[in-house]
Amino acid sequence: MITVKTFAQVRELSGCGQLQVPFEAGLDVASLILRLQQQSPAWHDALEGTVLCAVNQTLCDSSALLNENDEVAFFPPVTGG
Amino acid sequence: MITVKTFAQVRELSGCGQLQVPFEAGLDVASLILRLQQQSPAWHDALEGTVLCAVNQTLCDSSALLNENDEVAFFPPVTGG
Amino acid sequence: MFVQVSEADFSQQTLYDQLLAQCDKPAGAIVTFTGLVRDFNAQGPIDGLELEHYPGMTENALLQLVEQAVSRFSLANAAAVHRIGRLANHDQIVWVGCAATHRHHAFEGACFIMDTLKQAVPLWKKEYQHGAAQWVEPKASDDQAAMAWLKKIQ
Amino acid sequence: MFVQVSEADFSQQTLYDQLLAQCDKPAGAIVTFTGLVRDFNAQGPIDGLELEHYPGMTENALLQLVEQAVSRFSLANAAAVHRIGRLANHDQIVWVGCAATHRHHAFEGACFIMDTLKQAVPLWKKEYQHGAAQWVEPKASDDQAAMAWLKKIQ
Repeated sequence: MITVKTFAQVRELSGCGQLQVPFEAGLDVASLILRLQQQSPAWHDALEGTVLCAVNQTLCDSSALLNENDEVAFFPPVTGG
Repeated sequence: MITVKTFAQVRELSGCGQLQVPFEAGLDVASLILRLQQQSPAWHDALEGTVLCAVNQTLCDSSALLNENDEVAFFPPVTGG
Repeated sequence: MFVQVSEADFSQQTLYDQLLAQCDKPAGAIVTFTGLVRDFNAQGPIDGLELEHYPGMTENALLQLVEQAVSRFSLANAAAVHRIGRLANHDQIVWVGCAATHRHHAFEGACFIMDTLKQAVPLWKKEYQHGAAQWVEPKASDDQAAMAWLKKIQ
Repeated sequence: MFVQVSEADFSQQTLYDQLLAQCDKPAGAIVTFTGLVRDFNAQGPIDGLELEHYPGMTENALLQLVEQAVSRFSLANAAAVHRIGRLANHDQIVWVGCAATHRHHAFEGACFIMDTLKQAVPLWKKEYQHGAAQWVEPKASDDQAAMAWLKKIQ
């Protein structure tokens, strides 16, 4: 399984802070996004526009390949400091 | 009278931290230095090389004209901080 | 090196002392940066903010920046502290400290950590205004400041 | 704005609090610089130092730099503290604090005060080494850092 986490606007728009999705060989970030966006209009909107992605807590781009048990997080550009 | 003050190496070399010299019309920093240097070998050495000058606590160059009751200070480049 | 991510407030003196006590070589120069919650935004006065973060990644990302600063600017030590949760106007929100042999390295280290923190650490601000809360938009000037460090020759 | 020239040690927390309390507009960013007595020079280990100054002019020169920093970088407040007399290795020797709306202004203000202090404030260090004391020579890098601020377009 892949653990998906969301934060800030992405969490609010999707209505879901954390979920599990089944892993399949060859899955990359781009296809995970596509799969989530097909799930509901809420997820579609949540992952539109500028959304950053971290795999196992490291920033990645959408071509990153995933492995079983990975933690994938989606969130907007950060505004700390 | 003009009050002359010295600090750090200039004070040590001249052997004198403060003295009064008579004011005369037209006196500038350069001629004050000359007058002090003629006073003794110690003063000569003290005012050789890179020596900064402040008139009434403001940094000046040697062309600065002096007035009665001015305070003139001679010291080496500063090393605080 | 140390990082803290916590709801609790922090003490200037305690953090300064901790930074200095853990230096791995003699430090002659210490620079600290402290950020406070502003009481206004472009739309007018605000009433504090709420900080969301990504537990675990926030600490790791801060530690990475601190380690990068130490190695890039030959620091004797560096640290970063960030608060999360509900904060009132003027509350302390972030603290960065850098200790070095040379003062310009300490200045550059602290500036580097702050500039890159604003782009690489998963923290999000929501400002309270007129009873509602609104997510803060990233500033283009912050992006540019972070990018500038990438361009500088190391 | 405040300056202090004193033999007494100073407290980070007290100076920070004083800087912040006297801001004339809301400050979101505070940068502090602290200098400590080094325990070595080019000839080897030293045993503390003695600081001579020009009473009156030291305070005036510090205040001028602080005022220049506030006006040049639009600071909410700035302050500078310098110790004089006999200091031991690792003692605190100088503290500069700048508060601003924008963080880069606070960084620049503190860096400006330190760079120019090393050229324009009448303080002289004498280092103790092997039982003897020797006047410290100004560093060319300090001159260049101070000159750089003169060249920058205001």
